[in-house]
Amino acid sequence: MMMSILFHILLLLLMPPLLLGVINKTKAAFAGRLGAPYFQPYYDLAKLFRKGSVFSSTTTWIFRAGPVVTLAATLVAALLVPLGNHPAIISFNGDMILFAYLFGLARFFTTSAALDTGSPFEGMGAAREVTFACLVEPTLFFILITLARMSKSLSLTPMLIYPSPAVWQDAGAAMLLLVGALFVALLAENCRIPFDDPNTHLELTMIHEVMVLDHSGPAFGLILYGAALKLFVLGAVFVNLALPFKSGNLLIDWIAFVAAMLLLAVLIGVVESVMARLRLIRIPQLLVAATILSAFAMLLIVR
Amino acid sequence: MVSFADQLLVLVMLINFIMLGSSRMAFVIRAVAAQGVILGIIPGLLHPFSGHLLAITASILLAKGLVIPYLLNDAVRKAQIRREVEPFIGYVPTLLLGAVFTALAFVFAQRLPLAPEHRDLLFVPASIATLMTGFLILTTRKKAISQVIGYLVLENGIFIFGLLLTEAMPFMVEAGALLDLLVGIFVMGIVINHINREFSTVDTSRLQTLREE
Amino acid sequence: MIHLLVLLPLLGALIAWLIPGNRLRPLMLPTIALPHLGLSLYLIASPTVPVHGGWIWLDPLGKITLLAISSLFAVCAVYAVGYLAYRQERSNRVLCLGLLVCLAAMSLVTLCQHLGLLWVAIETTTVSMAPLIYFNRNARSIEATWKYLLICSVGIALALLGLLFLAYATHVAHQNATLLLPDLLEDASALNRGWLHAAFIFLLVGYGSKLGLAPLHTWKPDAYGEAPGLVGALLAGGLVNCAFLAILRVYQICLASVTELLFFQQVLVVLGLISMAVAAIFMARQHDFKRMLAYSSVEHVGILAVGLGIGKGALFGVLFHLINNGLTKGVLFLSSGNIHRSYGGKTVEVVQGALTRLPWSGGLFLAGFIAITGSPPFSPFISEFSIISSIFVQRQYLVGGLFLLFLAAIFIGMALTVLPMVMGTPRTDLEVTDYRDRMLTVGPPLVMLLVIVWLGVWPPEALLQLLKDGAAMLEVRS
Amino acid sequence: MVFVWNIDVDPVGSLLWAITLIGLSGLPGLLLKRPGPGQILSVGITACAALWGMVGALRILGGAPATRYQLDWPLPFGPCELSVDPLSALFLLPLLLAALCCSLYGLAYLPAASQPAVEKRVTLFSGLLLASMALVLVARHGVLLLVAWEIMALSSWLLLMTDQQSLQVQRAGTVYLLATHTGTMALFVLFSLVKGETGSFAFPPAHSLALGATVTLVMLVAALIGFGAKAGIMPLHIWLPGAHANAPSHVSALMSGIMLKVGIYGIIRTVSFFQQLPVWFGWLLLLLGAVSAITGIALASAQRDLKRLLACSSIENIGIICIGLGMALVGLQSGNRVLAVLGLAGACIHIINHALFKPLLFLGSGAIIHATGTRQIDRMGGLSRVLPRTAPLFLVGSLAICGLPPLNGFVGELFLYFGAFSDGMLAELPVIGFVAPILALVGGLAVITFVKLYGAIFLGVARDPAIKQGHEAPLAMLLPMGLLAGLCLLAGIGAPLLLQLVAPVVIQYAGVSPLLFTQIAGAVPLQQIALVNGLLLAGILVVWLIWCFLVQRAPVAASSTWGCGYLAPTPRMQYTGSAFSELVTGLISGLVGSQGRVSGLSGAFPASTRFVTVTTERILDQMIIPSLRGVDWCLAWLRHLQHGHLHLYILYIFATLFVLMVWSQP
Repeated sequence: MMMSILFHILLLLLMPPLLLGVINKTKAAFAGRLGAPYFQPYYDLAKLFRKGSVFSSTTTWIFRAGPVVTLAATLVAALLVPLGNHPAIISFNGDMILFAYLFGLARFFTTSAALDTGSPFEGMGAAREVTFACLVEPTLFFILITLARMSKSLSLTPMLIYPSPAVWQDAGAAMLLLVGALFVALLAENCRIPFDDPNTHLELTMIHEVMVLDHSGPAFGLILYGAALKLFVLGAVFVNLALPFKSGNLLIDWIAFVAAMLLLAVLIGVVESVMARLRLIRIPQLLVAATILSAFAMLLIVR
Repeated sequence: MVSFADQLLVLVMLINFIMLGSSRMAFVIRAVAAQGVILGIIPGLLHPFSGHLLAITASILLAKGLVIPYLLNDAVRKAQIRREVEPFIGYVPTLLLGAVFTALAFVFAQRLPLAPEHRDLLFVPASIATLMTGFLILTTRKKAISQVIGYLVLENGIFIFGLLLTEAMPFMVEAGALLDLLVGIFVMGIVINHINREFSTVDTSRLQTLREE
Repeated sequence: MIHLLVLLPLLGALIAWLIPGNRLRPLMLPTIALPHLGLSLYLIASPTVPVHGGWIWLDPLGKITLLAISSLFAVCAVYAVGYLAYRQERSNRVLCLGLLVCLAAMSLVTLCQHLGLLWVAIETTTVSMAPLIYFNRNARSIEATWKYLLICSVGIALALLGLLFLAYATHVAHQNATLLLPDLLEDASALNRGWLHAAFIFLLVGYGSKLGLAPLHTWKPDAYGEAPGLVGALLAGGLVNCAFLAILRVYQICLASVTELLFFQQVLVVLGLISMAVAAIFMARQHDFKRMLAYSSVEHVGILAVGLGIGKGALFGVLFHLINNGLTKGVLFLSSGNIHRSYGGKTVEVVQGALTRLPWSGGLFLAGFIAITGSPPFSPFISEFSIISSIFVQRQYLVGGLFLLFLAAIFIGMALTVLPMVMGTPRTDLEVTDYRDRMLTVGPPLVMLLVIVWLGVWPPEALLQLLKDGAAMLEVRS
Repeated sequence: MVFVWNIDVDPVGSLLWAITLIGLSGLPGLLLKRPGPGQILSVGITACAALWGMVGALRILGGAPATRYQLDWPLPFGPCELSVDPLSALFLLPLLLAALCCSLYGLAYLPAASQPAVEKRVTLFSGLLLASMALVLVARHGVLLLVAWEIMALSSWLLLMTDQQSLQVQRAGTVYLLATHTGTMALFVLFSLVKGETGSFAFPPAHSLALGATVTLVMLVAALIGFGAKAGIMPLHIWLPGAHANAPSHVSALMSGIMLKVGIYGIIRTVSFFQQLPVWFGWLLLLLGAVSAITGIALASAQRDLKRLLACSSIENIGIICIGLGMALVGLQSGNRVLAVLGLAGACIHIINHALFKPLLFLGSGAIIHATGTRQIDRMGGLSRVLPRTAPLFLVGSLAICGLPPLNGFVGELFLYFGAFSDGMLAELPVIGFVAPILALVGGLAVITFVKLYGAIFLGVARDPAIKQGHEAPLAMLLPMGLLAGLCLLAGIGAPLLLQLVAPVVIQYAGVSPLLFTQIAGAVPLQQIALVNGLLLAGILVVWLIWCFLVQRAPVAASSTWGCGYLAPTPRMQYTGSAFSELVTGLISGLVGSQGRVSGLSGAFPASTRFVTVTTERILDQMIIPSLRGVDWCLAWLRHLQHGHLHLYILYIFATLFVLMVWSQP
């Protein structure tokens, strides 16, 4: 048991950058390139953490606090999520509300830090970030309340462990809607294509990346790591929902979870490869559509 | 005696028509004075002689026969107005209206729950007809003096009704009423003078600066 | 003692007429008005008995009206000294005379128990007020005077006919015509219904045109607009109360007759509501603040009529409102007079930023506006709320709804006139007069405002008792 | 006035004394010729009275008996009772706190020395406003409540008109006066009907009225209009943004933090009269709450005026409170105790919370206005250097109002989420579940709004060099803000304390036993949340330490902001507040009428031009005012009746006579 928790924490802390590596590798494969190694994100982080920092003279402590608070909030949120069949480190009734709000706190500080630089581009990115996140929130809560209703529980762990092949059989349509909506939310929250292109080279079209233009060195490392962690956490939620595989065996479950996460990364990579980034004005439409999907799922369940 | 009073009331009603139909101001003033005099005589015909009656008759004759016509004539003279009455609605239509009102007055009076002794008398219809005549003059004539005359005729109509119950109104009240009437007309006369001074006309259709936009 | 109420002002009028000096003469007004107020208070506080064969008696209704009139007049008299000192260019002989005669007539109105005498007194107030409206002696004021005089005279004449109808009703009933109130009340039940209705209608229309019930109110905006503020206050707080008392007297008889009260009540309520509606219509976009006050007077007459028609709990409110409306209108008219003098105009285009230019008068005007629209802690709130609550307690939802709707519309209309007047900064491009707030022109309305607050927060028991006694006289007897 | 005082023991008595003292606190200043001592005296009195009263309120909430005092009012409305029950105390507590903070703040914000005339007025009417609000809360009699209510409205109006020479203030003041006065008329109806049904204006005992459907409907609607207009529930909020924006900041704090709640108090109090409420009322309140919350925050996000933004966010918070109340009522009606307790507790907690962070923000805005002399967000920037102490306090308020952990705003919303979730789970009223996404959306919009607010004001550099860069607020202004911010933190971390404060009210009005309450409310994981909050703070500390370690290892350089290659960036190129919210404003343009006005470019060498966006109020500017114009047009036609023709006037008289004669015929 103790081992399991330790593994849980280690996985949480260490695996996120790998997902980025897998995504990039997939994309490279689609582009017919060899691509960077799977562990390239780890090298990047290590390099960044060693680097010196440059701070804009217009910034205040908010700028420095941004990455720190964001990472801390994401970390705490990560503790609330079960990984596969393994319960979360911390679990109590109502933890899903805190889970959502911790991301809110993180967002507050990320965007404030962006505004602190006084750069027009970073302000622009911050505005997009908060606006799209705001549209994702209802989707997330529709999903959560539907799950709460299905699993008759108020905590993320039972909620997310609840989906089983039987559930998929009983309420397949609703589950499909939920998964679809959640996938959209996942992509949007993590600023992936079609919402945002992390690798674009034009600041005007970016969302997340443009917000962090001025961060450098360790701070930027924290941000990159935080973003990966966020992808990991939301990915874990998605995987729990989408792959209701449960063996009961500790080891098999862990392997299944890790495999599923990697699969998810590949899936994201595929999506990023086959889709173009949406025009900015189309993004809200897609997000609202996701909200409607999730609301519809809720209606299917509560009816 | 009551029947004679009745005949006089016919005369009063005829004077109503004269006033409605006449175009000359001086004539109308004379007519209203005549009406006043007739009305002044009637109480004497209805009631046994008394000091009270004498005083009333005398004061009515004095006020309606002399003082008020004098005041009005004076106003006409001072105002140097054209002698016409200047109606908003023509003479013939007002005459016709007067006739209709008089007829209606008779119909209406038939339906009133009068005391038995008043049933067959002309007092009530004459009163209503005179009242309506006063109202017609008030609403259809342009000159301020015409309106005073209309008011006088209105008062006359009321007076005729009052003749039915002289007992109810003690002397003091009657005298007070008369005095008030007189003062009222007097003040009106003064006002007409001022209107004239201010506007060089007593045409009340000029008096409409005070209104809502 | 009771005769002094009438004789004292008459004596004062005579003296005022004889005093040659334009400066000295106005002093006669407070010299008479303050003892008159004292005398009134004494008489109101002491029990009174009918005299002169029952013709003269200060009953509770009369006491309430007398209180309202006398106190308002006293304040206006003090104000007049300050006001007339500023207007030395014009002889105030007629003004002083007219005011005092009017006070005498108004006092007489409150004393009369004989309806004929009451009529005479009211007609006297009408006539004596006419020259006062003409104080400014210009084309507009003569027009206003003429309209006032003619409409009120026609109205009063119709009231006389109504009286005759009433007398005739008694004649038909028992061959013994009378207009003495106690007698009428005693055998009102025997009165012929048709004649009674006719009498009520004629008296209501007659006195109503004096009172300013719509659509008989047409003279009001003109007269109130053109008369000096002081006279406006007396028109709105004095003559209105007199005319309303006359209607109360008639209504007393209607109540005593007990035949189909519904008609009388409905007529009052309908006319009252029409008055409020008319006030609401004409107060919207009213540029002339004195005319606005006139429509406000129409509104409050309407409120009184509705309250009277509703009866029961509203009666207390009606009688209280009689006093409150008079005093509040006093505040408004006197302060508006000051503003008018200072700006030399009475339209909202000219008058802006009164609070800056005339802090006291502007403030008083604002306070008066808030008071008259029925906000606590001013006493009109108490009376208006009594009426409103009584309407709803009696489940007259339609009446109550309309009442509140009109009140709201009037408030909006009035606020949109008053607020731009008092707020902001005065226009600099207009000619300014040297008129500023002075002790004698600000003190009197201020005192009145304080009285209104006093009455609205903690009114004296004696007054409330008086109002309750008065309301008891208007209860339906069954 | 017959009071029997037991000053030393009775908490109600001490509260009444405190109210009286606060109400009169402005009087000495009026009598003193010299400006200054009066204000200091008033602040002293208010502060002492507020502290004393707070002790009383806390004791009432702690279970002290609610003594009743009788006021022998001579007016024929019956004797008036005054009392303080837990519900009143719950509202009195923040009121007194605000009294303390705002009066102290006023000492520096409107110093008597520089503005002697204005200060006297503001001090007097602030005292009156506070006292009348408190009187509304303690009155147990319809007419007394109405009197206090109107004095409250008038004194707040007069306070709002402090700067009456400004056109904007005039407009706001006029709208406010009209709205509040017409709203009060609905209360006339309400209390008249109470009198009609019970025979007295005194408040009926809780849950005692069982009336017919129509009367209940009229009463509830009247209460909703009358009290709701004051609370600023959509669509009765029209007066609110203007009024709160244009009052002096500490008055805005009072109006927004406390006065709106007095409206909420009225609704709760009225509802408590009824034995059985119609089910639709709870749903209606829920719906109105949801609409207010979403549109309120949507409006706020589009604002460019600092205080208007805060004012609009008040509408949102009132909406959240109404959602809680609506939930509670629906729960009560359907016998769902859990929902009732959670909804009511959420509403009550949010009432207290909002009364902490909204005054904090308004006081902060006062400091900003003091320093810059403007309310335009888009012209500010970089103020955290000018106001190094105000900035973090304002940040605390902003985080709290977004409902972010670990601050207090989260606690109230947590209860509402819990209500929504548990109900969604228990399946009786699944529709309640929709509350959760709505709250989430509102929360998201709130983050946009307050990031914009905080970012545009305090972060970056000043956008408009023309506005003055003033100095940090004096201690008398910082102290109240610090106190409020501290309480926000305390209430966020010590959430169980907050629950204890509202417990008596919830127990009484949700109709549950204390045991059941503990059971239901205990399910809300306040301890666990506190634990996670601690973990969060620890996490921040750890990451911070790691970061510091990493940063210190390598060289640190200072440079200008990276301009993406652009060589001559100016402060004016920064993203403004309006730009920040432009994206979301575009999305919600159905709710917020935001019009851009650009004067066109023409010719080969166009002259310099301006682009102006104006945020209009849908309801006031696009519905009410045009419809009033229509009414006005009709009235203008009717006004021709007063045409000046005397002879027709006389015709009116005869026509009236004629109509009445015809009518009298049976």
